[in-house]
Amino acid sequence: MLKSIGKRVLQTLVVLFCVSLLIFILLRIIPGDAITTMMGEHANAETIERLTKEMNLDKPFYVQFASYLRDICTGNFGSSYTLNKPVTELISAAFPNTVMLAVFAALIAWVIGMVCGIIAAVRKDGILDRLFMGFSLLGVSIPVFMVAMLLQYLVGYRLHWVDISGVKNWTGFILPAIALGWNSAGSIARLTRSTLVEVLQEDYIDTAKAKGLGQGAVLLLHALRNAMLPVITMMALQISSLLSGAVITETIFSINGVGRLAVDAITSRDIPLLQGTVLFTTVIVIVGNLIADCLYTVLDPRIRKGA
Amino acid sequence: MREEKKVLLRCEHLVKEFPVDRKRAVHAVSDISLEIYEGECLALVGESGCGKSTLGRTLIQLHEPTSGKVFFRDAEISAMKPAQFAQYRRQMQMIFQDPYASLDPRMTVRDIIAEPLVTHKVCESKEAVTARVLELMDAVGVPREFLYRYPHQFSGGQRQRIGIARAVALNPSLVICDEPVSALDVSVQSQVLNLLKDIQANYGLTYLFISHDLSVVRFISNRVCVMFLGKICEIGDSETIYRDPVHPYTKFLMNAIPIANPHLREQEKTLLEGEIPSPIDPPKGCRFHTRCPYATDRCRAEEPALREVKGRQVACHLV
Amino acid sequence: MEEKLLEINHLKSYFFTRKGVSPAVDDVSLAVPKGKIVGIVGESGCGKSMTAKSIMDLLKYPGRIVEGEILLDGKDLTKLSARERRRVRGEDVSMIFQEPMTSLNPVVKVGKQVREAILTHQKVDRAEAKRRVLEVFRQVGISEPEKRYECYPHELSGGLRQRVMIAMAMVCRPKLMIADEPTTALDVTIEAQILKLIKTLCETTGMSCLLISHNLGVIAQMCDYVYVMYAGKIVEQGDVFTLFDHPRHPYTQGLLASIIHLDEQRERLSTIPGMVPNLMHLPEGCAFCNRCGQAMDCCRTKKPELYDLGGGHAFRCFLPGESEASHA
Amino acid sequence: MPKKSNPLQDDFRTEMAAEREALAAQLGESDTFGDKMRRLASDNKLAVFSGILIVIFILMAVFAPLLTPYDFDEMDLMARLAPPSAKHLLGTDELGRDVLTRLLYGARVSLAVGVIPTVFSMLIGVVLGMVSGYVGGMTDAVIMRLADVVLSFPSLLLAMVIMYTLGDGITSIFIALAITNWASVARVVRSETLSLRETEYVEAARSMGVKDMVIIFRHILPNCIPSLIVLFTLNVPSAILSESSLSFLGIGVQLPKSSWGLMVNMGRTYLYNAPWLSLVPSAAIMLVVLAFNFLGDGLRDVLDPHLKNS
Repeated sequence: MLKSIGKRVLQTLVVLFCVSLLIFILLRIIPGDAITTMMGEHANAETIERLTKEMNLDKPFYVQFASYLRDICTGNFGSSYTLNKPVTELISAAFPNTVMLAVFAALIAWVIGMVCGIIAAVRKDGILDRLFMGFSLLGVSIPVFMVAMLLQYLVGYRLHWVDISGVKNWTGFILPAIALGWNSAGSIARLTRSTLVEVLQEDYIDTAKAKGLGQGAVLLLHALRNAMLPVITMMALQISSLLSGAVITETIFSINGVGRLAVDAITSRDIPLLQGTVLFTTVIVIVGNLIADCLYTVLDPRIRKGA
Repeated sequence: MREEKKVLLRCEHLVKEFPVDRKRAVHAVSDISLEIYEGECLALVGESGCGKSTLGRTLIQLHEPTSGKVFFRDAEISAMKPAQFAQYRRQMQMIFQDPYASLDPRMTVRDIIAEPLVTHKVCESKEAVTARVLELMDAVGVPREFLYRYPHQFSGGQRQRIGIARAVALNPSLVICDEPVSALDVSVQSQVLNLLKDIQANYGLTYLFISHDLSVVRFISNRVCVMFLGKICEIGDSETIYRDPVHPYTKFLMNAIPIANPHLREQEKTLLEGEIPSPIDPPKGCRFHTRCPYATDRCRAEEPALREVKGRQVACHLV
Repeated sequence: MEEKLLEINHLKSYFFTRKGVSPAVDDVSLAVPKGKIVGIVGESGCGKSMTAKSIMDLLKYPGRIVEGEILLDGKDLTKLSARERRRVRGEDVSMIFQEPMTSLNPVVKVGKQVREAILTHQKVDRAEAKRRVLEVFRQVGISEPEKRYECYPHELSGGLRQRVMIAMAMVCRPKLMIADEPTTALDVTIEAQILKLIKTLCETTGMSCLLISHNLGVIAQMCDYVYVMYAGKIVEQGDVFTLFDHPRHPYTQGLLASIIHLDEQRERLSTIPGMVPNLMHLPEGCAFCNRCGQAMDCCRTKKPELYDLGGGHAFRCFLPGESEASHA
Repeated sequence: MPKKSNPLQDDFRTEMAAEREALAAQLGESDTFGDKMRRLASDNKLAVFSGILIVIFILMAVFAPLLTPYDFDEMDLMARLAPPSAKHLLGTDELGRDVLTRLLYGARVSLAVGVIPTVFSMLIGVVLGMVSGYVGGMTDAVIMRLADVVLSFPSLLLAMVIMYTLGDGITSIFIALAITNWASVARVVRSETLSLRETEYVEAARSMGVKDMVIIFRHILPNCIPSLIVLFTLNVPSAILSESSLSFLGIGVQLPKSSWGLMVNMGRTYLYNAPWLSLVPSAAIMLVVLAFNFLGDGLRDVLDPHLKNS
């Protein structure tokens, strides 16, 4: 088991390296003169010179990349030139909000999604199945911003149930979390249903029934344990889509999170900030996937013993 | 007849291993030498994991041998480059086990049977190909009107006939039959076996017939080669081996077959104990010693070589 | 006549598919006496597995029992509530399946899977249950039972898995064990071991067994009484000696004739022409008429009834009636 | 050609007669692509309806100028933020432009963005996935790590960065979406290829001496097609969603061009006094995406029941 996990960690490191290389290329090399792009045409000579030095733009490519790698390894993402603060500081201020939002959304989505998926699978072709699956397809199809704005308009503006002027305490996260989790709930419900339906056809389910186990026991002890495996993979993949969605949700609900920092960085052409936020979120996704892989290895004995 | 036997395919010290990881490998075929004579049907018999399928595939170069040589007539095909081997490829064709998986579901019967003809460019025109395909369909008993049907529309037995037509399309010398009837129902099985025998006679084929079923082998083959864990236990004429098996494993194998005669069931059978060892870590000495009730210290230490006993070759210290 | 443990009367289990109704089990009546091994033999799709699944109430949608009764010790299983039926499963009747590879849950230790059967039906604590599991493991010939208890299915060979399945079926001491092609997926030397085990278990515990197989050899070696099924119907039944010595139905005769005997070299095998018919497109008369060498006009238009030859031997054919008519 | 008459063949003929009869009965129920489509049409009305809806959307986008009396940037400053009425069926925006007109023209961009990058990402994905699966070894490892890298990014962020690099504009969107979406296609195609490569009919082809390239095009690619059709129908809506998200954030399509996402973005300022401005284009996006998803689902059920979570 340790061996396969070790191999996976090694692969992850390679991916991490490639990711940082890709970001580096996209943000520093291709745009041509990064400084002018960043500052627009109004930059004065002095600033340009200072920034050129700071970002090693006068050195050859590999030196630039080496110092960039060294910087990100030591957690130094440079400082945002529009906000005049170290990028690390900005991200660590924004990160808790994003985490709060994403965790809330994930909890709502995964619990609702799995429950609906299980009910739909057990009552396959019944009314509840059709209802839930219709809803989940709607969930997958509605753009995040539409849910967000509908909620904002109906619940916030029309009904005044929650305060929408900004996020002051945890209740402020409820609407954004629902908006963000909506999509994920749909896909989790669909996947849970389809894997469970498939697992329920397996021979070992017959064996369990032949033993005299009740429907609940068959479901809990035998079907779900097997059906959960692909769902866990899906959940890991959703860390990435939740962070994508967070960009939009944070913008609409004016939450000071990492996603919004990234949008701000793009609109203000703030390279260090953009690079920092993108790298940071990507690392989170990669680490999340790694954890899910390890979890999978623990849950599936066939992989565990390296058969 | 015995005197004029000509060797069609011959292998020397053939070894095929599939690496599992850096240290271990599946020893599928371990140091096997055998000859296949022209016009005969040699059967490879053994239980799952004994390497019979791998041996068949390695002989016709579908797997690259780990070491050892394979000769077709007198040409060493194991040392050939792909381009050079191409002309020998058409001499060796194969019939597969699963009639549901061995035909491409998106091709019509015509295209399936025509594939070898097209690949080796034997016919000048499309019409010639179709004519030849129809001829082959007649030979295997697939009605002509089903030329443009898809495989999923046929039953297992019919599909296997299509597979047979494809295998003989190029007039090969050697056909490897890999468990061709084991996926079929009893009543269909005998139809296909009869067909295989007819086809062999009509086309003058040599068969290498791979099977786990000793009864099927009894019907179709002239010579039998019993394998256990990548090694030959016993090889010789069917008649000789079936009448009087010598190797303990062959005896147990024949004894284990459930006979369709209820009057014989009260006879106490001696059965083999235990499971088949893993081909990843085969036992030292004679590979059968862990299951063999007669095993001695010599069996555990020294690997027996094939030698002539009672008109057949046997690898056992005890006979 | 011996006391009947299981009696099935006029069972019909149909599949209701989009293309039409498929009569997988069509008016099947059979009986399993106490302590005997009864075999059902037939080719794929003849309804033998469906009969077994009907007894266990394991038919999957769109299949269901249409009519008929399944009496176990005189109690009709089809009339029981789901709860009562569940109690019968595993406790009174248990089942082992064809594919030992897929019949065990891959993510649960085999010991736990067997233990579960005890815990479901009997009020015992886990330690006692485990002790019983180990005892059954020993009984079915699993070496090193403590070690195997902690194994996952993929760590065991096919033969061992089938032993675990048998252990699971045996652990509650059922009155009847249904074995659906228990050795089809196994190698011949392992098959012999498993068959011997089943036979020994039946003899020592007095359990009855319904053995389903396509292999006439297995049937001949194991069973006391045999039913031959073809296209959802029983075409011949009788005790094993009568059936193998004097088969009457052309299908049974054909099957027996196509067997290859190891002690003789044959030039050619006798065959049954054609192929197993599709259940949704059965001929109007006898389902076998298209493949039967002795088919008469009436075979194509009327469905034959079982013709009782006495002594438990019966077959579904017009031939005897016809021959009597011609003699008269 | 050895073909002597064989008495054994005769009893074979009689066998055949019975078999032919049975076969004819069996052949009634074939299951070709056409049959599957017919089954889809008869069983899944929702999928058929979705297909029709998609065609209607496409027609509306193509014939936009014929369907509306207004020009797409024609301003009516007297009727700014007018609610839906007979004159402006879906109201007007902050500059008095007809929302319905802009919706029809925006459909052109949104549908193009749905289809074009998906075609490219599928092409890249199919080629790389197939090579990866068939060749294996180092090539496979490199391609799959590359896919891992792309899939590690939250897709919206990667698209944003690429948009930043390439600059705004519709071509950039095409490129950005093609780059972010190929990896998942490649993974599906690779696993499909891997399993197809192990089938007996591919082995049969190899045993006949068919060349690798021919095997890929004759046996592997055609058998991937059902999955590819499904994958395509499911990837189009996700591309539409991505574009609308980008445009919504203001980094996609730029004024004076219009797409549905951009319309939502522009209308957001007036969410409380003119909600139709952003909700109407949102609903349009939802409808199209939903239609594609229903169709894709229906296709998957009949063509490829084993393809999941793509």
